[in-house]
Amino acid sequence: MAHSKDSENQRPDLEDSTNVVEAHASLLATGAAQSRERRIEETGMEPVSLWVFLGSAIVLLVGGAVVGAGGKLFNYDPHPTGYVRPEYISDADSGPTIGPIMEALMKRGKNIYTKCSGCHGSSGAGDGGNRPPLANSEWVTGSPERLAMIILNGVKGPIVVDGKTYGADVMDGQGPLTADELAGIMTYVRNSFGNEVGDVVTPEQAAEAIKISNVRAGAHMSADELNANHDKALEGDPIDPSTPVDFETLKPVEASAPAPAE
Amino acid sequence: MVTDTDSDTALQKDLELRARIDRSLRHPVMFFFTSGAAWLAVAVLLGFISSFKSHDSTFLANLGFLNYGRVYPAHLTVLIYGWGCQAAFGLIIWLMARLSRKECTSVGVILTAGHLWNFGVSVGVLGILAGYGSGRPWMEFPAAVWPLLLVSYFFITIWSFIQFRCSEGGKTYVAQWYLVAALFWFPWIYLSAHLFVFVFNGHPVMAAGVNAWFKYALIFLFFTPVALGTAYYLAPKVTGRPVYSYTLALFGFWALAVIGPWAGMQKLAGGPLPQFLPYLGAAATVLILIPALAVGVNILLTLRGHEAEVTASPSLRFTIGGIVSFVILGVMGLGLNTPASLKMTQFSLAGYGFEVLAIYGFFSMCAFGGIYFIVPRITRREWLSRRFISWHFWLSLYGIGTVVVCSILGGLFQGAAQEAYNAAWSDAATRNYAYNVGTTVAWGLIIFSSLFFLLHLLLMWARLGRRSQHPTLLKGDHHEDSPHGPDGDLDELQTAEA
Amino acid sequence: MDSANDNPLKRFSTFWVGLVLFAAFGLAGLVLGIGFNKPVKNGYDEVNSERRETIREEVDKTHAGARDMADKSFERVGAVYLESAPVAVEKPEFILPGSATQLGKASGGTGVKVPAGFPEVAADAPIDPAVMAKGQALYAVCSACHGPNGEGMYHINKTGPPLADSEWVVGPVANLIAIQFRGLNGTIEVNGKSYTPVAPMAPLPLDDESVAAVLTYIRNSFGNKASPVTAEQVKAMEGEKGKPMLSPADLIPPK
Amino acid sequence: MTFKAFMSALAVSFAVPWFLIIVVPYAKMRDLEPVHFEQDSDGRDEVYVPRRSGRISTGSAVYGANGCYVCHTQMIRKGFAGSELGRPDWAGFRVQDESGVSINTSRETTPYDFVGEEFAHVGIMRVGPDLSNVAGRVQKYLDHPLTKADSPEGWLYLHLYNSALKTVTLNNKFGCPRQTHLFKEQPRVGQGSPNAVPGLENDGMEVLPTGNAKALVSYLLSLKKDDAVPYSINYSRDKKKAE
Repeated sequence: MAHSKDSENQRPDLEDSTNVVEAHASLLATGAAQSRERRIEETGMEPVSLWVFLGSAIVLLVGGAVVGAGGKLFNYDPHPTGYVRPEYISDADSGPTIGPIMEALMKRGKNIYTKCSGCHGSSGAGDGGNRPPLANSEWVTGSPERLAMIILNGVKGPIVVDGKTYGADVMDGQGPLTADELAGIMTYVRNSFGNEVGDVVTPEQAAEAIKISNVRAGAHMSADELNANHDKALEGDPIDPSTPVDFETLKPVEASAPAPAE
Repeated sequence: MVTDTDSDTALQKDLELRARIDRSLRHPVMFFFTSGAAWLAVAVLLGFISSFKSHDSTFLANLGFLNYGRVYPAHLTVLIYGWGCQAAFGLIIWLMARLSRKECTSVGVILTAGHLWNFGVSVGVLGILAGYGSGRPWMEFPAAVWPLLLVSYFFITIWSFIQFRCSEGGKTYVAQWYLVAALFWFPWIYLSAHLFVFVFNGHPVMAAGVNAWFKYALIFLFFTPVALGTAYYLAPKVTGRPVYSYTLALFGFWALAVIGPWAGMQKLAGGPLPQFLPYLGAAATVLILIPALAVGVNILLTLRGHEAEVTASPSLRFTIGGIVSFVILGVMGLGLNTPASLKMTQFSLAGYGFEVLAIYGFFSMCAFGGIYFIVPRITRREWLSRRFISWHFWLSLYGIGTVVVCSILGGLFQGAAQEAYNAAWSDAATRNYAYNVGTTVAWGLIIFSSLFFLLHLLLMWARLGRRSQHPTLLKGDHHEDSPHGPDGDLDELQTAEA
Repeated sequence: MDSANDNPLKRFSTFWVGLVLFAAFGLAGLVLGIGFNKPVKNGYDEVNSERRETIREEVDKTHAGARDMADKSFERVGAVYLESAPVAVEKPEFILPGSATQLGKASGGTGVKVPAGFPEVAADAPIDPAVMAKGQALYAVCSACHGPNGEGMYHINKTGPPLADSEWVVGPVANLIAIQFRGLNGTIEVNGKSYTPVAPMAPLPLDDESVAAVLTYIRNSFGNKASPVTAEQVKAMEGEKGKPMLSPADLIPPK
Repeated sequence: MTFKAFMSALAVSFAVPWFLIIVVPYAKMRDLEPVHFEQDSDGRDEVYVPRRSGRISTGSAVYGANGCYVCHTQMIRKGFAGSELGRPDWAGFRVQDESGVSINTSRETTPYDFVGEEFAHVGIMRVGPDLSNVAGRVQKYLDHPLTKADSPEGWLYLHLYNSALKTVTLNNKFGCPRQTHLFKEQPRVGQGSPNAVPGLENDGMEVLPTGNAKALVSYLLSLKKDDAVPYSINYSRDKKKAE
């Protein structure tokens, strides 16, 4: 026979003896795992339950529908025929281009607020933990300069909002912001989530606030510092929220201009 | 009529043949399992780092080579080529030798080829981390590595094909169909995909299409058949009952063979290539549920009535985990690949969840089942500690369950947020923060499970397992007074065997 | 082991069957791939090459004019000079008294005449190196047509004949001074070869010392050895100024 | 089932899909017919040659080697398969065409958009924005009054070096991981080297982009895929409505 009974040409195992007979005996003795093994019988011929074929049929249907979505099968032309680009109504260019300044700033603020919704919640209710709500918070509806300082430089240390003290978490400054962006976000938070201040922070006032913040050029604010030197209105003449402005440039447009047909 | 003595001598000859086969196989198979387990630990660690970085970009930020863009590809390639392929080689070699009742005569060649494979994988992974990755998903090894892997694959597995061809007794088992199919599908997929993506200069989008096809072909046409082959071997072997239904097995096998090669190109749906290709791929991935149902029913019905044994035997417990994952994979395939859901999950976390469910949830669990059955036979030692096995099982199950649930749910929500084109993009980007954190925690669990597994395997490799006649069985949780008595050496055993 | 189904021959054949089967689709891909790797049929390179040709033709067309203009530039310069010969003065009263034209008219055109009292200079008179240096500097202008080493540019673009060992240069000084004042045009025989420059030599408006210096320089370099030319000699010949351009026949034949 | 029958059935069940969805489309897409602008529908009669400038092949290799494709995609899907077309500044921009009318140049990715690259980095997960038209977006970020960068390259170097810097997009902490390995820091001598990245000087150190960074930025600035395409592959609604 070509192959010897006991394949000693294999590398010897740790405790292998070179004596053939003994190796043979030990092979049998220690083959416990092998000895308790069972032989595999013939594969059974049980009838296949109907459910398997039913399930497969349903899956086949779904598969067919999916293939259907692929247009003509085996049509190797990469340019699809009969496809027309659907209509996309995007907020950016829908909506009026001239309207009250309140609407213009609210629209800008809404876009920017997506960056604040991570902590203050999409409905301005805070995150229930150590991030304060904006809804009826006196810091938001109170003096605009204080709110501007909070947004531009952030807050550190304990701060009482709507009766509860928050301070475990530090709010980073969200600057730098352009005057339009700051005006937008301040107007938005002061007139949403139930806050009804009703006035508008103009880009000029926002620019003033940015100047004050740059002059201070410090890191996070503290509640007392806010109340001590920033609890006042911003310079710059307030504007009637319903003066029509061009949405793009936020510049007032003389009222007589007929509203462009939408 | 076979007299008593004849059946005794036949049993004796059979036992002797098994022992000889296992002796001849102990070095290559143990090599593949241990080096695979080591690569698995590395892959899971890289997975943990990449997942941690996905939600906190300051974690290990200053290490250039651990940049997220390199850790994620390294994690996946090590999981597939380091662990997946080597575990599959060990299983193929041992199962084919046992099923064709042939000793392995070319251990030396297999070992050298195995070392070459490991060398190729390590050069590849270091290449990726050093920034020489090729930039093709799942083919990120630097371009010179793939021929080396292919050649070493050939010299590892050709001997199993020879054993299959030269086996006597003309009876081929269901497991053998799957193993031979896997043997041939891998080079067909690997060689033709790498030729079309690396060697030929064709259209860049079509190269991306072939790459997407390669990912799903590797899952459905190499890892799936090897895992199903193991399951079809273990279920009848451990319970001593025949496979439930031959026709169902035949139907399941040929369903996989016919449906599998079509799947994959749905990654490019809506893209600039022939429009039918992606939706054909999506349909094929949906139809994978058919072989999944067939196999699931077949295996589970084979084990019906042996619940005590299933919970007690570690290999069966893992195999069942794997088969159930395969059915879940089929259902996920259906769920994620309908045109409506494809719109959301195409470029989202869900794809990663599907792949991890396929590679770890399904293939690896079946591979662990096979390993827990094979290693005591080739090292002639029983597993040292039952707790290691149960820790490994439960941590893997919960870990992978969490990774898959987080990834697929996170992917769906992320996709939905992406489709809302009017909302700000940062809203969609931050949507899956919580799911990333969940995935990180899950990979943390799996790190421990793979460490337990690796440590246990190394002990067995060093021949420090229990020397006893009786298998290490997992204590059945629901009945304390199981016949095996307390932990450790067991007295005479009548019924359950592993 | 050596039963019907498992013998070394079968194992050997299975090995190779396995190899072929393993590489089946790879080889098929390779065979097809060779078909793929031929250059793309009518992709962009063809379109681009057509575009390149059209652009090349346009470029050639626009630049065609410029190119041949460059070749015939000297003929054109010559033609310009010929046309721009001084216009004959219709009415005698236009001539300024004492001007070169009036003098020239008075002394009649054509031939070079050595005026009375033309100062002679000895052949071996000492040459002042400062004059030679000045002459060399001035020669730079002349080198454009007579070549930097006096070898002439005739063989390149049919302009100036050579000055090196030219009998005219070492010949009578009056010729050279007259040429400087009146220019020279037509076929001239130098050292046995005849030259018909495409452009006539233009009269150069230099002062007397400069003309003397440059003539001294050319008479004592490029291998020539002759008497220097003095400013007085040049001054004596100022009658030649304003006369119409000389032709070689008008020159005093050298001995 | 004999061995030969089993193997041939296996081979056939693999060969058919392999041929139909890999070989044939590969061959067909390789010899793609260039499309032509027609005189009647596009107003000019020439071939549509996609033009991309910049270090595309090296940049694409660096893009792949650093795994940018893991979080970024480069595909604007067709309407029925995804809605990137609706997202502002992703598929194209709102520009004033020559007659002063503001048009939207968004369009789907065509097979001609990946010219010059060997492998289209379509991308795996879309954690970051799609990069098909990133060059145009960078130009818009530069117009923002607060950005520190002065050139598109400068903005991209700033973003790659530390996307947490408040260049213009308000940052969140899962931004693009820092690609510091693409830059080298060196002490600032005198008034610093000319190609240091503006806006990154601090306490005597300056940051210079390496060769890979330059190739990558040049590749990213070549990503602008909203040029007008011929009528035959232009799927825009108003064009089709015109008929």
